[in-house]
Amino acid sequence: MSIAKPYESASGASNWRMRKFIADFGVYIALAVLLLAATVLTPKLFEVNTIAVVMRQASQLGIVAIGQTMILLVAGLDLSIGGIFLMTSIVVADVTNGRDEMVLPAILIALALGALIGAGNGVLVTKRRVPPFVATLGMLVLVKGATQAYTKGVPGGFVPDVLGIVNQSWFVLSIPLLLWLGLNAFFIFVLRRTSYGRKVYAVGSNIEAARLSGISVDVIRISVYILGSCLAVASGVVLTGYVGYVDRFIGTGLELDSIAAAIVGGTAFVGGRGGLLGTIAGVLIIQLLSTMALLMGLDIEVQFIIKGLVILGAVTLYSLAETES
Amino acid sequence: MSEFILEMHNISKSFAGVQALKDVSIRCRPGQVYGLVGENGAGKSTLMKILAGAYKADSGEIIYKGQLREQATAGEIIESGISIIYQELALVPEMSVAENIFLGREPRRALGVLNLKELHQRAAALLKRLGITPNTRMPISELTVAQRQLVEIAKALSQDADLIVMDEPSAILAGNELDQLFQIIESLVEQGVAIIYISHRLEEVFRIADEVTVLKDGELVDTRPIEQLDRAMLVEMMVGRPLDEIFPQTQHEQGELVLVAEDISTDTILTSASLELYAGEILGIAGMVGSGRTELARALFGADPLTGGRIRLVGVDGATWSNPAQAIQSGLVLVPEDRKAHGLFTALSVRINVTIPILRRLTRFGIVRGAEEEAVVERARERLSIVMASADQETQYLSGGNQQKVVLAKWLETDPTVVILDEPTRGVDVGAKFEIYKLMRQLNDRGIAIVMISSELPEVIGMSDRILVMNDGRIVGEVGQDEATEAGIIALATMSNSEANGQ
Amino acid sequence: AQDEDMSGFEITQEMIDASPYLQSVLSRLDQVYDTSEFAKDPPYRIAFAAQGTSNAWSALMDAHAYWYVEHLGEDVVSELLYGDAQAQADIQVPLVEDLLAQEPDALILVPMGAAALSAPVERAMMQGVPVVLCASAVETDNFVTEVGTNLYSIGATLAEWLIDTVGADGNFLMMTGVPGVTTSVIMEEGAMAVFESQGIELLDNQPGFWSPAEGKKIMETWLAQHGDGIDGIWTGGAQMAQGIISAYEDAEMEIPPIAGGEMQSGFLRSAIEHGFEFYAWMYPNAMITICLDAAIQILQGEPIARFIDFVDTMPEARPFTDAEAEDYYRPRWSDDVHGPVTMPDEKLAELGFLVEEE
Amino acid sequence: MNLTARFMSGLTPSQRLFLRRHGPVFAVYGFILILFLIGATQSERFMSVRNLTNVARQSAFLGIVALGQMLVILTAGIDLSVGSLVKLSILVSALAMNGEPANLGMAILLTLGLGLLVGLIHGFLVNEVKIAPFIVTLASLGILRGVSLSISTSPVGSASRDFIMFYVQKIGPIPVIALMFVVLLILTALLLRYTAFGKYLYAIGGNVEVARLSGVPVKRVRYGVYALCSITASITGLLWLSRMGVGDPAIGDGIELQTITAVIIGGTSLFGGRGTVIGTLGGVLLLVVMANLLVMLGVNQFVQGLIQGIIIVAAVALYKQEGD
Ligand SMILES: Nc1ncnc2c1ncn2[C@@H]1O[C@H](COP(=O)(O)OP(=O)(O)OP(=O)(O)O)[C@@H](O)[C@H]1O
Ligand SMILES: Nc1ncnc2c1ncn2[C@@H]1O[C@H](COP(=O)(O)OP(=O)(O)OP(=O)(O)O)[C@@H](O)[C@H]1O
Ligand SMILES: [Mg+2]
Ligand SMILES: [Mg+2]
Repeated sequence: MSIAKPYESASGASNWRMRKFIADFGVYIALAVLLLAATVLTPKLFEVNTIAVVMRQASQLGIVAIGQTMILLVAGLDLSIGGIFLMTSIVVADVTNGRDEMVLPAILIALALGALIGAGNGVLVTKRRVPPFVATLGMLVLVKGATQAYTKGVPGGFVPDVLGIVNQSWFVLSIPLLLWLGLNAFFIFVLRRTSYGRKVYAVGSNIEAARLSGISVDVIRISVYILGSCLAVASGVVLTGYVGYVDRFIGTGLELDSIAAAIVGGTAFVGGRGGLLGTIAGVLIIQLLSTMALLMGLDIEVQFIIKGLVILGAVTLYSLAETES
Repeated sequence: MSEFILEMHNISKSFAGVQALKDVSIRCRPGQVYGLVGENGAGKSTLMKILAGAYKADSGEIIYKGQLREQATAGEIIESGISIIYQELALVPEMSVAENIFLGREPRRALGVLNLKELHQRAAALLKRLGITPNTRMPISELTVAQRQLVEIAKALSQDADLIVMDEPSAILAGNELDQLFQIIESLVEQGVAIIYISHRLEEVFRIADEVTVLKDGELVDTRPIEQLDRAMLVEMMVGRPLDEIFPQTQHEQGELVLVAEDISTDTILTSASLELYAGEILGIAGMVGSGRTELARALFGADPLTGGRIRLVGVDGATWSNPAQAIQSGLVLVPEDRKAHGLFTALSVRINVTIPILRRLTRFGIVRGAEEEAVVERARERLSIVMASADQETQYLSGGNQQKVVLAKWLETDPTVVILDEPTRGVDVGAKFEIYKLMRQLNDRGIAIVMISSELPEVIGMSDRILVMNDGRIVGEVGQDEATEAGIIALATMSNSEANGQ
Repeated sequence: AQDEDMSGFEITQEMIDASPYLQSVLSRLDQVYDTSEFAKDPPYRIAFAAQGTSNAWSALMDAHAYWYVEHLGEDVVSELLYGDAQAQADIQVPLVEDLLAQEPDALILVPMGAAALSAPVERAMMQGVPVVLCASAVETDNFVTEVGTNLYSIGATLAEWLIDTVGADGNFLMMTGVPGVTTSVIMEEGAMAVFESQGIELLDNQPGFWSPAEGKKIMETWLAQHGDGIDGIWTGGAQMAQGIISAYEDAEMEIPPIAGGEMQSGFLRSAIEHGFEFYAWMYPNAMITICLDAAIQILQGEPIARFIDFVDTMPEARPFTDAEAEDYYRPRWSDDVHGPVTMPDEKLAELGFLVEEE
Repeated sequence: MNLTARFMSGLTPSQRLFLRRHGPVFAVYGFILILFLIGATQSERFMSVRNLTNVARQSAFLGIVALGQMLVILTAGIDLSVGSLVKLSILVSALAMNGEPANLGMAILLTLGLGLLVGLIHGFLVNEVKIAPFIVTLASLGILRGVSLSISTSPVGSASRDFIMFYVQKIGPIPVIALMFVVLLILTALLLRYTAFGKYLYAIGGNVEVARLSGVPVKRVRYGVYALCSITASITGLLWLSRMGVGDPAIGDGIELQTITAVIIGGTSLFGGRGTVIGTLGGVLLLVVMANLLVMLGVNQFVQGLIQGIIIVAAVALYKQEGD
C-alpha cells in the first residue's frame, strides 16, 4: 500500500504548510491584528471598565454562538433564535412577575419550551428533510406568532431584580462571562472527548456513513437542535436581565451574528469541520468591531459596511487556505 | 507530426505534502490500447486528471497532437479530442440521461436555443450502440450504478474523441455489459482512437491492451508491450515482489447455524429472499449487476426497513433488529459497496473513523478514554497494515485501498459474529486484494461468518464455501464450492424470470 | 402649540427653509379641507392601517381604537377594517392596497415610512377614500388631514431644554430612533438645528433603534469612553431612555439630565427612584380617538383643519419635567404603558395593562 | 400512508417518478385553491376584480425577485442581499429620476446597471475568491444597507409623473406590472428548458465538479446567475419607486427571507439542482394570497402571525427532500 512519503516536495510542502497555518490560525491572527489596531485607534478599549463591558456584551452573542456552532457542525443552521429570546423574556416576566424566588421555575419553563422549539426544528430537518434554513425560518415565524397570540401584543409582568446580577462586574469578570467561558469549556470537552462529540462530527461529515455505522443520526441531530435552543434560552435569560424589560426586538440580529462568528471562526458551512475555539475568536472579533466602531464614533452605516467587509476578509483567509479543487 | 498523439513528459505532482507523481512519462499512439496499472494510490487517477486539466502538474509538460499544451479548461480539453471516464462517476444525478451525455456540448439552434429533439435522438442512438435502451428523459438518480456507468461511456463516445481515458470502467460492470464495452473499445481502436485503460483486473488488461505502463508510489516502473509480459511478472512489477495469487484456504467444518433470514422483502426489488448462514463460513452472493445483491445486504443489516419476512441471529436468543444500530449491537456489520458515500467520514481522521462504532466500549460516562483509543487505532493499523501519515490524517487523503482498510478496521473492532462484505475488493489493487482475502480467512478461523457479495466470479468461486445466485431481486439457486463454475453461475444469474420462478 | 412655556425657542425662517416637513406642517395649520365630496350617511366602514403588532405603544393604540369604535356604537362605525403593518413599511404598502380593495369609506393611516406611503395615500384619495394620517406624516400633501404634533419642534424643544439646563458648554450625546424612519429623522433634524445654531459639537450621535437593549449597549460603551464627562443626553424615546438609565445604574454613576422621556410608567418609575432631571414629551396612542373623530367628521361632510395638534384636544398631553414626575406617574400601570390613556381602567385591566394591587 | 402506497403501485414508474417529484407542488396549488375557496365564501370582496388585480400586482413584487432567487438556488447558491439591493435601487433610481420624465431611461439603465454590478461582484467573490454564497451575500446584505443609509436616511428623489402612473396602468383588467411578471415567468421557464445556460444551472447545482469536468463554463454561468438575480432585485426596486413615487430607505428589509421561503415552498431544493418555475409561482401565490386573505377576513392580528407560521411550516414540511 503506498502513500508516497509525506512532505517530500519542498515547494509543495511549504506552500501547503502555509495554507494549513492560515486555516488553523487565521482567525486568531485576525483577532490579534484587530487588537493591535485598537491600541492606536481606540486605546480606551484596554481599560478595565471597557473590557468588562465588551466581555459582558460578547457573552450574550457567545452563548448563542456555542449552540449555533454545534448546529453548523451537523450541517444545520438555526434562524429561530430570535423567537426563542422573545419567548424566554416573556416567560421570565410572566412567570416571575418580578418575584425573585420564581426565577428558577421560570428558567426551567423557558428551557422546556426552548427544548420543544429545538425539537420542532430537529424533527422538521430530520423526519421531513426540510432544509434547516427554511425549517428554522418557518419556526421563527411560528414562535413569534405564538408569543403574539399569547400576549395579545402586550407582554405583561416584570423582570425580577435578581436577574440584574448579570449586569455586575468584578474587574472584568461577570456572571455572563463566567457562564460563557464555563459553557465553552464544557462543550469543548464534550466535542473533543466524548462519544457524543464524535458522533456530532461523524453525522456532519457523512450522514449516510454515520447511519450505517450504527449512529442514531436523527437522535443526534435533533439533540443538537435542542441543545442549540436551550443555549439560546440561556442567552435569552442573560439578555432579559440585561435589558430589564420585555423588549420585542430583544437580541435582534444575533442569529446572523452567531452564524457569522462561527464561520469566521472556521466552522464549515457544510458540517463536520470546525469547533468552539475558533468561534470564541469569531465572537470577539464581531464584538470588538462594534465596540471599536462606537468608540470611534463611526456612523451606523459605516459600521454595517465595515462588518460586512471584515466577514468577507476573514472568510477569504479560509478560501485561500483551501487545497486546490 | 510525431507518431504519438500524446506525450506526457516528467510529470510531478504533490498534494498537501503527499508526492502523488514523480517524473512520470507516458506516450500513446493512435489506434492502440494502453493499460495503466499499479497499486492503490500509485497515482494513476492523478496522472489522468492532469491530462484532463482537472489538476495542474507541478512540473513536466504535455504534448498533444504534436503541440505543447498549455493549461486549459476542461471544456477546451474535451474540445481538443480527449475524453475521460472518471473513476468516481461524473454525472449530475438530478439531470436526465440525455442532458448528462451532452452536458457542456448540447446541440443548439440559432440564438443559443437548445435542440431538445436532436439531444434525445442522439442520446438514444448512442445508448443503442451500447446495447441498452433506457428512457433518455429519466434522471440519472433513478438509474442503477451499472446503468450510470454505461451512460458515462456513452458520454465519452458522444465526444468523438481521439483519446479516451477509462479509469476503472469495469469496476461495476459484469458479463454482457463488459463484453459490450470491449467490443466498443475494439471498434474505436479500428477508427484510430487511442485508449488508456486503467484497471485492477489484470485479465482485462491482458485481453485488450497493446502496451502496459506500471506505476508504483507515484513513479514510473516501466512501460512494456503486452507480449513481453505475463501475469506474474506484471504483479511483481506492481507490488515490488513476487506474489502468489492463490486464494487462501483454511480447513474448517461447517460451524453452527448463526443467522436465519426467512422470506425477506424490502421496498426495493428484493423479494422473498431466504438464507442460512453458519459460523466460520463464507457465503458468496453472485448475480448480475442490479440483481439486488446490495439490497439483500442492506436488508440483512437493517439499513432498509423490511416489508416482509424476518431475520434473526440464532446464538443471541434470536435477536432481531430494525436498524443498523441494533444490528451492530447484535453483532452484525456491513462493509458497504460505495465506500465514499456510505463507509467513510472523508473529512475526519482515521482515528475517529475507526472508533466510531465502538465508542460505547471506549468511553466511561460518555468520555473517551485516550489510552484505549490509542491502542485500538494502533492495533487496527498493524492488523491491516494501513499506510497513513498519522492517526489524525483525514481519510480523504488516503488511497482507495487504504480507505477500504479503514472501513474494514472500523468493523473488525466491533467483534462481530457476522460480517457482510459488499464488493470488498472493488477498486482494490491486487496486493491489497490478497491481504483482504487472508483477512477474511482469519475471521473465519475466529468463527466469524461472512457474506461476500462480489461481481468478480473467480473471486466468488475461489473464496466461497457456498454461493447463492441472485436474479431480479430473488435468490434463484445455491451452488456448492465444488460444483461452482463461472458458466453455471452466469446461466443461473441470467435466466429469464419465468424460468427462475419455475425453479 | 406646546412650546408656549418654553424659554426662548423659536422656529426661525432658516429652519423653515431647510425643512420641507416644517413647511408642510406650518402651512397646513391654517388650512381647512372642504370635505363635502366625501359626505355620506352612517354607519361607516373605516379602514385602520395601524403600526400593528410591534410594541406596547401600538398595542395600546389599537386597544383605544377598538374601544372607541365600540363606544361610538355600530350605527356610527359599522366595521373597523384593520391592517397590521408589524411596524414595517414593506408590509404596510401592500396592506394599504389590501384595505383599499375592500372599498372602505375612509382610511386612517399610521404611516411607517413618509415616502413609502405617499403614493398609496394619493391612490386612496384618487379612489375617493379620504385619508386621515395619524401620528406621522407622508411626503405628499394630497390627504385630508393629519393628527399629530410638530415633531421637529419637539426635537428642537428637547435640545433647547438640555442646553438651558446644562449650559451651552456642556458635553452632549444624542441617541436617535431607527435610521430612516420619519418620526426619528424629523425629531433629530429639529434637535440638530438647535445644537448647530448654538455651535455645539456633540460627543456622539448613534441610533438606538427605540430598543432598551440597543440603547443600553451603546450607553455602556459611551460610559466606558466618556465616563463622567457626559453632561446631558438627548434621546428620541422612553424605551431608549430606559436602556440609558439601566447602564448608569450598573455603572453606579449619577444620571445627567435626559431630554426625551415620555409619560411611560417604566421610565417615570426609575426617574423618580433616581431623581435625575429630565424633560418629557408625550405622544399619546390615545390620539387614535381624535383620528377616528376626524374621519367621522369628514364623512359627515364637515370642513376640517388640515393639521390637528393633539395637544389642542388633549391638553393633558403636553410636555413636562421632573418637577411634575409624581403627578404623571401611575403606579398601577404596567411598565410599558404610554400615557395619557383615555379609555376606562376596566378596559386597561382587561388587556393586562394594570398591575394587580398587592 | 398505505393508501398512497396502493395508489402509487397502480402507476407506471415514470408516472410515479413524476408524482414523487412534483406531488408537493400540486399540494401547494391545492393549498392555494383552499385559500381561494375560503376567500370566495367568507369574504364579500376577496373575489372582486379589484382585489384580484391587487393580488396579481403584489405577486409581481415578491415574484420577480423570487425568480432571480430561484435561479441562484438552483445552482446550490443563495442570495441574502436582495432586500438591501432593492433598498439601494429605490434610492438610486429616485435620485437619478428626480421627477424628470427626461431622466427616465437613464435612471432605469443606471439602476439595472447597479444590479448588474452587484451581481458580478457576488459572482467574483463566489467564483474567484471561493467564498460560500451564504457568506458573500450575508456580508453584502450589511454592506449594501450601509451604502443605502449613507446615501440617505430619509426619503430622497422622486419618480416622474408617468412612472408613478405605470404602477396603476392596465391592459384590459390586468395590471401591466402583473403582465410583466408573467412575461418574466415565461422567459425564465424558457431559459431553463430551452437554453444551455438553463441546463447548466441544474448541472452546477446537481454536482459542480461534474459540471466543470464536463466542460460547463461554471464561472461564467455563476457570474450570469448572480447578475440575473441582482437585476431582478433592481427591477423590483424600480417597481417600488413606481409604487411609492419617492425613494424611501424604509423599504427592503426582509425581502430575502420572503423570497427564499417562496422558492422553497415552491419545491426548489436548497441543495441545488431541482426546482421549477411553476413551483416558485405557487410559493409566491401562497404567501401573497395568505397575507391578503388574512386582511380581507379581518382575522385578529394577534393570531395572524401564528396562522402564517403554521401554514409556512406545513408547506415546507410537505417536501420530504431526498437527501443525498
Ligand atoms: N485531491 C487530493 N488531495 C490530496 N491527496 C490526493 C488527492 N488526490 C489524490 N491524492 C493522493 O495522491 C496519491 C495518488 O492517488 P490516485 O488517486 O492517483 O491513485 P490511484 O493510482 O488512482 O489509486 P486507486 O487505484 O486506488 O484509484 C494518493 O496517495 C492519494 O492519497
Ligand atoms: N437506499 C438506497 N438509496 C439510493 N439508492 C440505492 C439504495 N439502495 C440501492 N440503491 C441503488 O440501487 C441500485 C440497484 O441495486 P443494485 O442493483 O446495486 O444491486 P446489486 O445486485 O448489488 O448490484 P451491484 O452491487 O453490482 O450494483 C444500486 O445501484 C444502488 O445505487
Ligand atoms: Mg484511481
Ligand atoms: Mg451492489
